[in-house]
Amino acid sequence: MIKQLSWKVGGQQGEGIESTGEIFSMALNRLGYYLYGYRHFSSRIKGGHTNNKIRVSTTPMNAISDDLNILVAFDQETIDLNHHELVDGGIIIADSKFKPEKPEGTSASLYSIPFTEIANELGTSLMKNMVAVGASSTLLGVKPEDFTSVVEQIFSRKGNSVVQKNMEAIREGMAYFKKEAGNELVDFHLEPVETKGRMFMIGNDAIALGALAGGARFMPAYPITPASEIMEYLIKKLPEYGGTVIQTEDEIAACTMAIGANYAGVRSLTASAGPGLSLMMEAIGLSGITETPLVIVDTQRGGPSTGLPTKQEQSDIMAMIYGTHGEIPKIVMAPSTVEEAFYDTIEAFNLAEEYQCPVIIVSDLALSLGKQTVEPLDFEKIEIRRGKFDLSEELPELEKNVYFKRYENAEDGISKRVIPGMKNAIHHVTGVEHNEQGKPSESPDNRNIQMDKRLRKLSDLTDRFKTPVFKDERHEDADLLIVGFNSTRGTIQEVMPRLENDGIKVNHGHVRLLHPFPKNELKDMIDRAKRVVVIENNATGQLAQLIKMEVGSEKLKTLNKYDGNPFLPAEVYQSCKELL
Amino acid sequence: MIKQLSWKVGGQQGEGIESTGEIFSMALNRLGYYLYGYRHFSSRIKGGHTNNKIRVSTTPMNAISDDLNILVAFDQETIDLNHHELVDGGIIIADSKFKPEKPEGTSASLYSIPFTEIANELGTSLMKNMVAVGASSTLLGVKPEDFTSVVEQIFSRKGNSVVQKNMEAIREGMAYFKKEAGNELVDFHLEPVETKGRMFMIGNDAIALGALAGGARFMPAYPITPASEIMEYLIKKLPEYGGTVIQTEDEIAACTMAIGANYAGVRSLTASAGPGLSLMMEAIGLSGITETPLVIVDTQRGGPSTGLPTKQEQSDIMAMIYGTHGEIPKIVMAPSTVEEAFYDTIEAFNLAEEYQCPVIIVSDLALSLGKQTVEPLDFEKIEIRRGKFDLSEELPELEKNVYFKRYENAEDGISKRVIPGMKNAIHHVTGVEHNEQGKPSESPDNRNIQMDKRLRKLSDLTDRFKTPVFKDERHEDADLLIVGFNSTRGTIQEVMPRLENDGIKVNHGHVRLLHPFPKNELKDMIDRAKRVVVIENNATGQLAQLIKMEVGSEKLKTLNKYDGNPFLPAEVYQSCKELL
Amino acid sequence: MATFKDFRNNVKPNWCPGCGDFSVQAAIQRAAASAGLTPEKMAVVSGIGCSGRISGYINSYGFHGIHGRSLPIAQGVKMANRELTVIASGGDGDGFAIGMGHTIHAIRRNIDVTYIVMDNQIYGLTKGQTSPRSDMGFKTKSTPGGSIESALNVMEMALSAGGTFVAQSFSSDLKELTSIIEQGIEHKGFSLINVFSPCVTFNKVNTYDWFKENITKLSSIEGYDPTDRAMAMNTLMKHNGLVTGLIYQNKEKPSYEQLVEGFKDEGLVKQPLEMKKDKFDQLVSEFM
Amino acid sequence: MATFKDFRNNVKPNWCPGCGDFSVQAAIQRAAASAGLTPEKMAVVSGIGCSGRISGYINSYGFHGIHGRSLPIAQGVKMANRELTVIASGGDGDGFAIGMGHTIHAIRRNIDVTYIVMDNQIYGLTKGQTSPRSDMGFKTKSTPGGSIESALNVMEMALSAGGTFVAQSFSSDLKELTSIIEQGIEHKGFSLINVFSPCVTFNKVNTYDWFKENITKLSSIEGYDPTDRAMAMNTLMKHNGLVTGLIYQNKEKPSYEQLVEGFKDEGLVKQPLEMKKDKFDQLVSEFM
Ligand SMILES: Cc1ncc(C[n+]2csc(CCOP(=O)(O)OP(=O)(O)O)c2C)c(N)n1
Ligand SMILES: Cc1ncc(C[n+]2csc(CCOP(=O)(O)OP(=O)(O)O)c2C)c(N)n1
Ligand code: SF4
Ligand code: SF4
Ligand SMILES: [Mg+2]
Ligand SMILES: [Mg+2]
Repeated sequence: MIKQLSWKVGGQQGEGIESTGEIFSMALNRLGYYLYGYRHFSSRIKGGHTNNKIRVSTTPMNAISDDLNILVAFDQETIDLNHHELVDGGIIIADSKFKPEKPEGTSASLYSIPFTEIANELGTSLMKNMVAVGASSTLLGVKPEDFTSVVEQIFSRKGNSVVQKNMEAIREGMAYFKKEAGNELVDFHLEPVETKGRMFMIGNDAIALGALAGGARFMPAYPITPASEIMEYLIKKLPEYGGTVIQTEDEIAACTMAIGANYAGVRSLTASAGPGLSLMMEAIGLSGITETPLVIVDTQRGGPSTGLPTKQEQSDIMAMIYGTHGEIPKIVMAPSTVEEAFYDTIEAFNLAEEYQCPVIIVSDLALSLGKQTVEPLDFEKIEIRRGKFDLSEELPELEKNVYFKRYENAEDGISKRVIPGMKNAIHHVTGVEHNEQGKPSESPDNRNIQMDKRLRKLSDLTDRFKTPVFKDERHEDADLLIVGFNSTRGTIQEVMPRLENDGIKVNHGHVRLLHPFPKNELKDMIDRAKRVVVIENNATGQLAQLIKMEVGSEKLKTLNKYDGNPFLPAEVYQSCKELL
Repeated sequence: MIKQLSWKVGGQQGEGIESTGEIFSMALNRLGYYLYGYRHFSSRIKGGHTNNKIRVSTTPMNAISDDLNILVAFDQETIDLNHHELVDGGIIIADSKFKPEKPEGTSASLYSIPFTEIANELGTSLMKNMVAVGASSTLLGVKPEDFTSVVEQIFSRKGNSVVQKNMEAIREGMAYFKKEAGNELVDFHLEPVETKGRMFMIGNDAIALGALAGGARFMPAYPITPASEIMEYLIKKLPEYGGTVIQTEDEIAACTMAIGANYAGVRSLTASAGPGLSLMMEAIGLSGITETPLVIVDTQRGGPSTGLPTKQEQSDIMAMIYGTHGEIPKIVMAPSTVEEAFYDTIEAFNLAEEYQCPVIIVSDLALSLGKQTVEPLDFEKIEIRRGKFDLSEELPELEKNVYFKRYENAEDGISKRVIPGMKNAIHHVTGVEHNEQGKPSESPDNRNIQMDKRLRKLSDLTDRFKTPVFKDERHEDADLLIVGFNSTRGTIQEVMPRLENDGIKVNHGHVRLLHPFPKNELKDMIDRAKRVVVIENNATGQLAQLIKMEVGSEKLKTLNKYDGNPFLPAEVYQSCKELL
Repeated sequence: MATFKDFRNNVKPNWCPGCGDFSVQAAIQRAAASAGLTPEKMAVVSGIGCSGRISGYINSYGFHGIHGRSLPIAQGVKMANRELTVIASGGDGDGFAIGMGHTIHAIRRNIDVTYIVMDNQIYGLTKGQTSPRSDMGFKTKSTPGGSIESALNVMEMALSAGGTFVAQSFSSDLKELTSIIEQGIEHKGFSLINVFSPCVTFNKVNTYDWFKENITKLSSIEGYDPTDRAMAMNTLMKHNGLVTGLIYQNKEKPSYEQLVEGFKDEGLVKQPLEMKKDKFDQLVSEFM
Repeated sequence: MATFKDFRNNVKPNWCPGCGDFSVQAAIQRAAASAGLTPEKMAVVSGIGCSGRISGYINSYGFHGIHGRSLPIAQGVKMANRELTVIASGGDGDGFAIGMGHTIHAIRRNIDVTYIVMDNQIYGLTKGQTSPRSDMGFKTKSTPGGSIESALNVMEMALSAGGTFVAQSFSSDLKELTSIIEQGIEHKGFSLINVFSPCVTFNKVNTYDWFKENITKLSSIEGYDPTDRAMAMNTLMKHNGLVTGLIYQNKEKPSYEQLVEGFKDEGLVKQPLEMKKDKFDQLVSEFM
């Protein structure tokens, strides 16, 4: 019996590879295992190799695995492209239809199973995926019944007979495989775990759910990979709350429409990836100077320009922090797990309203689309804070022709927020420099006052922000401090025990607030480490540059990967060893 | 006799204040004096106070003056708003029409002259400006004849009688003032200088002329303050060269159209200010990844958002350097005088073609609209270099179905450039990651190759770039190093002798290449200074942040001004003293 | 009941004397009063340009946004609170150059916003460049040899884009203009009102007199029926767009708000933010 | 003379089997050959979308730009070198959502570019969201309850925007499509060709069969005169835009290039970059 293994299914895009992985992992999730799923896909709809790699474990983990135990192949390309990942004694289970061949030099065993044939016999070749699920999961010691609830959930709207057919396909796959392989493969059986209701979701699901739970009721957005799931989820759920999603004509409309709705008092967000974010730059400045709350999600992907739209990258940090002309207060948060993505999204709306400024939630493709096991989300932790905004309040009557001081020069830089429709609160809002009432003003004194007011707003944020840096500090003084952000957290966590095993004292700091930068927290960690390595999925080391600017350290080393794939734990381990 | 003085004319916008200053200064320019003119104006068309301050000197200088000798006023507001700048013994010359009053506490003398009345007598009140020019310039010892060529140039197309009338107005203004003031004011007479053909132009003129001389033939652009003069100049001049300006529907169209034209082999630029630049961010990334030359001018103004559109600011640095998603090679240059603006613009086109990447010329409002005396531009210095681009070349025939390797992995990262229309050079260009032939590719290896190729292109730029930092190093070791960029150069230069006078050893480094950053040059200067002050017209100290990131110095101090006005020499002097 | 004076504030417009925009401001104030609005239930969202300053000159909530984006902002406001009367406004450059895409899509989307374009056929604030509404041959700073693009037929375009309220008016005709704006406010759905609003400083061709000579009032065309789309289109083609009055109105087509699933009559802004525990548990269970 | 095979390269399109875009590709290749072009004198500029990949599938110069911006890029190419035949292409989202402003302005500007929209009434590459060409009620990932916006009448819009060549065709009708594209290429000025190009994966409503049933060919309408703008408009209104063929062409109106002052027949790209000393001295003296 084993505690974890890695399983991958591959074939051509459009062939149902995604759902094969889906069903396999949903069943295991319901059995109580911890899962991590990562999809490899291309920027095309049908055709082209795609695969879904799923790691199963009896204990929590949040990273893609270095190697592979089981490879399920629907074509030879899948075998050729992926066999090198297989461990010694790994297994390839392939559709006999394409006459699979074992590549030279692999020690894995190949089982050729008639996925398509069995499926055809059951009525439709579509079910070959279920046969494959059955065949490969029997290896793990999973039983047909373990799939019942999943299959029912997915196929029940197509009728009971479809459900039964699919279950049959799983059973037949299992039976066939058992016959082929005999009992020699019990080594792959997973240790049983306690069944527990854990969630299994992608980061985008968590962001969308967080938005809903956080009171967002309106989302104008424009489709883009890997952000679209957020709008696609919310359009299904918002109507129940009186809200909606509008698919706008472009991202500029999306962002300015969100500004309009937030201005009028409704929590509103938009989401996009690099190209869309670049288009929103002017609007972000408008949110900043008009002090209108705004939440934007940037799901980073391979850049620049259209770049590698379906690949992992973390190269938008600088653009998110610096990419609007002029100077505004802005918050840039970076959740590092799916769970955090949920809570951080709720918090983003709170901060946007409290500080009356744009808040960008930066994610990356691996976090947005990678599927992770998540401990049940805690309803009690959902908190809604709206800062100096009170819709209900009775305001004192204004003098004739005097506007409400929407931009009153408050000590903390944050003025009382009122919205259209309220009595005694009429004021003007403009992207031009303005006075306390919002009237345009070119007076140098007023300019200084308003600019200072805006820029001082965030002075307490790094202190107030809960866990601006996730810290895993196992040592007072470390040989090595590893710093990262977003989806690399699970990978770094996985590498730490390996390094510790080699006698290296490692600490880990994962930056969760990118701007304003938590320099003190990080400085303290850096000061107590002999070496520091900043790990990023980009080419120029943007987080490292930020640290240099904000903290200024001579001991920084960088580890960068920008070929479109996430770091493997083994790569990080190797590089850390070399750096030391 | 004096060596320099400062003159200002003020009134309501739309009243001809600008042209009053224009005529006054053109005449003095032709007499051989050095001039610096700065306009104060608002974001409205008619009405609102405006003024034009002109400094006249017998020796070169490039900064606004701290104080004022002569104030010409067309309304009481002008007196009230500006009298505090007047030196002891300064002079106010005002239109008697509005019954000017001397504010309390000013020691200046007030001369009330019937500008409007005299003009009306001559036929039209429009000529009141000429009367004022005459009245005030007589103080300087200038003669009516000194205006002849200017008046002729401006009014000749309206006929000789208009020319004569205007000359008459000047003469009458002079005569009236002499009568009023008698000879008591000869102290304002300027020392005569040698007459020499120097130019008098704004930075935008120099940029436009540089573009023309640098071979730019196409400019798609969208109007915006303070950039529009560039397109307005070029639309007049380009047709003679077969080129043109297209006023596009927005800045996104402008930038992508310029990319299209550059791709097809024509040197093409666009120009805008912050809001437009923010909109171009996505297109800039396209230029970067497709390795298409592109020249963009950003004339910085007060931000964020619409901000202070007619005011001075230098707050777009970070956005220009970092503001596109993903990572591309990019050059950001910052000329610091009108003369440099000319040569740098030519060089921008050379670099854009040599490095096949976007080049941003950052200017600021004071440089773009401030009018300076410029030594005659040197035709011999105009050089055109097109890098690895050769339109004429006979290329070897391509194999059937093989594209030209437009993105060949050259050692220096720069591939041979060919354009549509050429034989044997067919290839594909895309904003998606691509192989050497330009075909989309998601291969990790190819990605690394192409990304590395692009990012290594600029590795020699800081060395090749002529004067990446303008250095005025008067001392091996300095008490103070002053660092700035763009229009503050003249101001800093003016402050240096004042500080030296106080026994402070000052060096000056003016950054002319903002990205890639000339860290070595600056580091060396910083190392040899006890203190460093970075002077910027922005609130967050962007250049200072850049220096911290790139050079990393603990001794940096910052001097920021962001009220919309340029630094006065006295302010800089004062602050430097305080810092020491 | 509020009178038009209640929609005045104490800000002195910084438009040039004689600018057409003064009348547009007055007409909005009158129309708002006559439609029975109160200042605090109205929001004026504007773009950037001379015209864009209008949001600051009316006593109501005002949002002066960025160039070309008044419509998405206005639509966002309306979606957040459909109890507000939302007016969007700006110049011809704002709405038909940089904002063109939004204009077409706002028309198509049909959210209940009244959009008033102050069309002076020039860029005023940037001191006189050509606009998409400038005529061929028009000389400006950016077209010193005369424009070589033809003026957009914006009313035809609005009709083709599916406009449910398409109208045009003229700054000099305060009565018609006020009435059109009032009808626009009352229209359920998107209304586009293009107003010939002369720029006395930079447009020396399309002056008040020029319009007086060239405009045909639809009210003077016998049998004109603004509910007949084909007639509207043909009339526009015949008069080269130079007509004023209500060109077309479709009262049948429901507005976007009326069609949105689950959208409440009470402003979204008044819906509770908090989620019930059972709802949350349900949502969470969907991921198990 | 080049044949259509010369416009083929060895790249296998990554479109789904059955996608309408294959025919568009073939039609462009045939039209180019039949118009007597050579691959090196042609440039295909495309947007982002499934359709946008087309620039990589034709043996000619190809520029695959960013989403919605194929037209400004294409116009830039043409202004730089009018000796090239420039084709712009992309999806309905590309051209009528994010690129809408550019489309209208390219039509108005009338630079000699042939613009081919592969209109599948859906967003293909992002896996099935609504597009501005989707019909009311159409269910997609972003409109699970059915779209509540009506489809844009793009041909009407193109006419109103002053289009000088407005045409529509259908992927199944390779002959008509090829001929229309060829005419578009030969037209002096901007041509807009909207092609019904079904997405077999995400659009299960507007299928090949659906179009076959619903399309009227203009060639079947007796007396249809594509030089009569009013007739064109009325026919479009009558058929709700579902016609194919050459809808309208104005051969009289000169193209932008023909109107630009000083613009040479030889590509701008071939004009010398260097300035003569006397010219320079003249320019310099203007600032003295
Ligand atoms: C993104 C952006 N580009 C350019 C500008 C500069 N700008 C301000 S107003 C304006 C156009 C003015 O014309 P119009 O919209 O017709 O308004 P008008 O002044 O004529 O009322 C422009 C181009 C800007 N503010 N923002
Ligand atoms: C600025 C930007 N926003 C969004 C996207 C994502 N995106 C890629 S293609 C596309 C639309 C595809 O639809 P369409 O243009 O109709 O082309 P099709 O795939 O249907 O041929 C979108 C939204 C992008 N690439 N760039
Ligand atoms: S410039 Fe023209 S549009 Fe602007 S305020 Fe003056 S008259 Fe009105
Ligand atoms: S998804 Fe649709 S548009 Fe895209 S290639 Fe497939 S069929 Fe064609
Ligand atoms: Mg205008
Ligand atoms: Mg489409």
